[in-house]
Amino acid sequence: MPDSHDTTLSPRPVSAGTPAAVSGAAEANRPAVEFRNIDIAYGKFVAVRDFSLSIHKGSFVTLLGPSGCGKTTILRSIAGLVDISSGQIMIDGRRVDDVPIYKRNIGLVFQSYALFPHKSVFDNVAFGLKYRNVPKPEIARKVRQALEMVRLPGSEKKLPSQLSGGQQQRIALARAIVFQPQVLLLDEPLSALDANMREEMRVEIKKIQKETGITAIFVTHDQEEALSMSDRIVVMNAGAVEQIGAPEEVYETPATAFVADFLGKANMLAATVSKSDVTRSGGPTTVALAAGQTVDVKSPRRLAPGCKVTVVVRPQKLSVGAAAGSNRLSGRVVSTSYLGGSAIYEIDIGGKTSVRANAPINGRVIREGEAIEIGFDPGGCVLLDESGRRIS
Amino acid sequence: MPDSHDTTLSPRPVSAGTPAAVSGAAEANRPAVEFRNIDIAYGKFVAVRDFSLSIHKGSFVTLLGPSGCGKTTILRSIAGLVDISSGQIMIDGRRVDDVPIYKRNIGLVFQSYALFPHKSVFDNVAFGLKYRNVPKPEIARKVRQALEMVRLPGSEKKLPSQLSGGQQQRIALARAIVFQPQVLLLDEPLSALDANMREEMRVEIKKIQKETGITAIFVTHDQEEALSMSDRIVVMNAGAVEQIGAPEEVYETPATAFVADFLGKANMLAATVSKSDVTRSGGPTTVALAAGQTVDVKSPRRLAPGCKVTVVVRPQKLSVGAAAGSNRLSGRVVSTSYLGGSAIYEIDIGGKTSVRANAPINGRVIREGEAIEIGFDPGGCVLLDESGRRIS
Amino acid sequence: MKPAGRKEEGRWAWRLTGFITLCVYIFMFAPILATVILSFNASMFGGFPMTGFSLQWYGKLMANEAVLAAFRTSLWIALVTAAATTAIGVVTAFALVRFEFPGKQALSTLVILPALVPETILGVGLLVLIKAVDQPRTMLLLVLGHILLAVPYVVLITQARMVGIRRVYEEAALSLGAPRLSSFREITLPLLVPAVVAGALLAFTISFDNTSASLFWRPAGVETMPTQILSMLKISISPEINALGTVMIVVTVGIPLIGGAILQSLTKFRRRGEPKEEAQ
Amino acid sequence: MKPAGRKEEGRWAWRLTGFITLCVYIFMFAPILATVILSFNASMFGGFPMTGFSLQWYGKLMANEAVLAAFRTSLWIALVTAAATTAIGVVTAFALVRFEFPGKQALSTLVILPALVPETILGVGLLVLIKAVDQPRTMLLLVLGHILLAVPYVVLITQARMVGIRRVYEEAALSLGAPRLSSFREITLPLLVPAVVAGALLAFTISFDNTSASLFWRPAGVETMPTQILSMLKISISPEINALGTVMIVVTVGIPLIGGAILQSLTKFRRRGEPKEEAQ
Repeated sequence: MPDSHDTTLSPRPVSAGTPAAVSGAAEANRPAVEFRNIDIAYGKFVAVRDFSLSIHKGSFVTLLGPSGCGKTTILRSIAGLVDISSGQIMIDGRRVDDVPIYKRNIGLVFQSYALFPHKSVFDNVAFGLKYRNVPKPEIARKVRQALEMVRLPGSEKKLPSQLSGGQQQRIALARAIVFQPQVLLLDEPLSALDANMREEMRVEIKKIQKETGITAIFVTHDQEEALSMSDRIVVMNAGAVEQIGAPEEVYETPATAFVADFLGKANMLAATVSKSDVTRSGGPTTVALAAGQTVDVKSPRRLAPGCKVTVVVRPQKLSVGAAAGSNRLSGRVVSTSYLGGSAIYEIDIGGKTSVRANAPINGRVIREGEAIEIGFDPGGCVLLDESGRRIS
Repeated sequence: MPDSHDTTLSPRPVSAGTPAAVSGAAEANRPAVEFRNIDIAYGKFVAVRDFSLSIHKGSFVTLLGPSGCGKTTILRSIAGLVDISSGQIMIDGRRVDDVPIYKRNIGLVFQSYALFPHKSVFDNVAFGLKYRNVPKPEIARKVRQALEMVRLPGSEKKLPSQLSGGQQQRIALARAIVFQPQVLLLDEPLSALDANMREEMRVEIKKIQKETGITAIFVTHDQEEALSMSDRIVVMNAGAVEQIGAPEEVYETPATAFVADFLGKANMLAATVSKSDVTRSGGPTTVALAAGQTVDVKSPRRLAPGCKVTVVVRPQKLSVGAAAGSNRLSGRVVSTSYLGGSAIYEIDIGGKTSVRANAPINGRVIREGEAIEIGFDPGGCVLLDESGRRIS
Repeated sequence: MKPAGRKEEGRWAWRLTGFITLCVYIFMFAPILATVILSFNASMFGGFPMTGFSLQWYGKLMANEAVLAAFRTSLWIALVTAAATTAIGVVTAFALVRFEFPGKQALSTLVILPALVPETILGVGLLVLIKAVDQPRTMLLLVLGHILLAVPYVVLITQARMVGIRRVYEEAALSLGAPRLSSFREITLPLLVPAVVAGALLAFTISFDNTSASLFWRPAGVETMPTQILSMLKISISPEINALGTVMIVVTVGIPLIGGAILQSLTKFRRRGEPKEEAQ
Repeated sequence: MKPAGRKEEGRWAWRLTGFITLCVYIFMFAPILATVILSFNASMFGGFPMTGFSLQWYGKLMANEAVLAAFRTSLWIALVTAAATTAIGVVTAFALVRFEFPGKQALSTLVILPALVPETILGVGLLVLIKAVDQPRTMLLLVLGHILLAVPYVVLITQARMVGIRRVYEEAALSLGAPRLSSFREITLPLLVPAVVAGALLAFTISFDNTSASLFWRPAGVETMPTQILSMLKISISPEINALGTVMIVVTVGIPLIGGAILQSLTKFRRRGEPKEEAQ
């Protein structure tokens, strides 16, 4: 199915043929979207503070954060649905602060689909083309291609209400990309779908974005969506950026305590450096946990003994039982959640501290009340300093 | 906190002190709730067909299934909110078909909390006690204990609207257990909560159920909730039972194709038995997949060569890359979803068949388009016959 | 889902309700039925039993110039009122729901107020005012008065529907390249149609049926249908009144019912195939 | 969220709206203001400029036995109507929303119909009917008529609120051991209070202000406030009318406004501390 469309829907570079396209030598390395020191305030409430970001052409960037962190506000500011208080937004090198939304040439996909309920699928998808004065036969061809791309060919005459949630969101996607916008904005497009459909659409959206080479900005509060779909993730909290990086980078080396907690609920263990190898910067460091036990960690730089740190270990990095390596903690299982392929253990390691381990089930599920050994690789953790920032 | 309440909230056995309690020698091994050949029909639509189940005192039983499978209808029939068309429902050995809901002595927790919005937390929790003519000082004491149990002590004077969703659901739980009902019915109590709160409440509900020793019936469409909380799971589809068993049993040895797919989206590979060890019943059997490759599986009984089977392998049971053992399939990665601790690979193994593997990340994430080896233990799969039932 | 109170318990409640409702509706519909039936009575003297079927009273009506003039006047006023209030209602509701401006809250409250201000007061007030500024009563004043009476209801209906039309539809249209006016015309207005039709029908009925305000405001010598009926009643309750009442019923009940039916079938057509809600 | 049309584009729309709305409301409130202001005019002849402040017209009203009798009649009818319609409304709405029974759909439609049937028709019909069965017009008939007119609105208000009270509240109460009647009294009824109060106030206003139906149905010699005003207007537009109009305004607008304010403050008190919706 994806092979049946021709190249008109695969504009690499994105700007080819679009009305607002600017051609020139500098085009290739100009960012598709650029924010320069954006502030957005509603009255006295500052929703976004000093936000800067540059997005490469054809990349998939996700704004990830809890509700109220300003991620949707930023998305809406690109569309022109929200005014910025200061700073500049550039789309393809053109400043758009004063360009009204209907002249910005962006594709917008909403959480609630927002398909026009009184128009057929065809009229919905053709809407953007009609206002770009595309000739009628051309419209019919492009709509057909777009529907094939979202795997709903032949649905032209249906009304949105005759489609399932997942199908509606596909049509909304087709509507947003059919006129080859410079940027595709996706505002939590999966959160109204049920779990199975969500996973399917995740793969689908990513595939279409790759095929068309469109620049996509995706907003979500779901870490799985962000990790699995993005080229880059912008983790936001309370209107400000916490970390920007590739999914692996953000997950493996969280820059702040917030990022570590928000992506994957890491264990955060307060500790004091008790011994560190003075000769090597990346050498083993021994820390005494506030919970009472002692473990080895790997620090990117030498830490003075007595220095307070937080050891961040993801539940998946903790081995349990026989699989636990040399760097061990002993504890007692407080609760076990069987998840089929793996189990989550909540383990009391003393000192009113409990850690969570998510381990594949090898043999027997360990039950509540049993003693347990857990271990992790010294390199499998991240250290945060007293202000909650990663030690690097 | 859980230690601060006295034994009045921990009635083992459940019937102690409750008005409807029947004492006798047979009490100990009488099921808390028993369904005998229940049918429930609305007009011509049969919601539940010939449903029988016996629930032990103090156990946690989950009705799991997709929406519309009849699980909520069964729950409501225990409460007396839905009439059964035929069959019998017994609570603690007493037939309740004609007992009105307000005399059944059951605790009910709703998806939408259903706290009385115009009554304080105290009045909400005290409601059930008031109608049981409990003296006032006793009510105050029991309410305080119940609030301590759900870890919201001191919230007596608040109104439900002043509480978060998770807090409201805790109060709803307190309200349902404070009068020591014979059964606690939970109707998707977690689905209105956000993901983080849901996991926390999962542990909490399970803990309180254990401490009080109450018989709980839980309805959900979420396999994770079912697997992690239940003593027994009843998997339902289209008004009928597909399988009843412990979480490990249901997950590891699904009785039908529906169960295999609904719990954990297993890979289902059509295959034909090509060679089987005639001497031993549990011996290795070699099957040729419809996709073209050949693998060894372990069958509980001897299968004749040429016999059509479906090989069910969970994504978690598939090892990828270097970790793949001797029982291998080769393929090409179609899509990769990075999830942090692990990744989901969609792998084309030829013959228009793709399988999903969920593997922990050891080193590098394998990208789209790369060739990949996957393997699984011959004992790590289940075989279904042509009618979709497990071969045993 | 079956009712919660299937057993004996719930029955008393709805038996009582049924009885009360029955009484109310007999009290309401018996007079209407009586009017319609007696309008076909052959006898000169109203009352049962009927002496035969006849259309003579309708014939008499058609020959009555005063009645015909009153009917034309009422129809004309009602049509103008419906058109004007609908236009005002759409613009006002759109502005109230979609834009933020200083005084919006105050304006919203003002919209509800006039529906609470009784006609008697508006009637007296307007009279007092035009007498105070020494103006005569004119047809324009009467029409403006009717518009005034109907506007709040039409605004309320349109506003309620407007609130239900989520802003994302317009945002989607804008993002697809449609300027504001086009977005309104192509997306918002079609979705508003049910409210527009309902508002227009309501305004028509309010105007056509209005008695008290018309009594206060009509210029000398002008009669509307209701005032004509009132003045005829002062003479006697003749069977001609029954015929006139039946005409009123047809116009003020029939038109909205037909309009509502058309509207509903339109909506049904649109919703056809909408996925059904879950059975349990 | 700021308005979508912040720039120049949206302005014309709400400027136009503002202008139209302003006109409508000037047209609506100017008469009322004029009535209230002129009621304190010292001059015998209505009209501006005022010659001085005086309460003499209110004094005259207090001495006018006919006016006082009409006021007492109207107040009494309005109170009975409010009480009766509220009781009927609560029971009917509960039955319509919570129970399934044969003919429920038909009954639901019937509830809406009478709000559409114009007063003129009901008025004429009732007259025709009682003449046909040869009965005199009595006070009971008048009160029943007012109840008839107000019931549909009260049922609609209560029904709308009832639909909003989710059934799970009652199910929760039942599951906790409260029998049906207790569940209704402890859970449903308190949640229904806003609708009950609003319905009672509306019924009161509808009855107190009713002109046309009262004109048709009142027994010989009985005047209500509106009919009294009408008959006084036939003589002349005296400043006494202004004072009477002002009294009407106070009763029919003031009472609902005060009621609404009390209701809102009650609701606010309950909602205090409710978690705010998300900022973005």
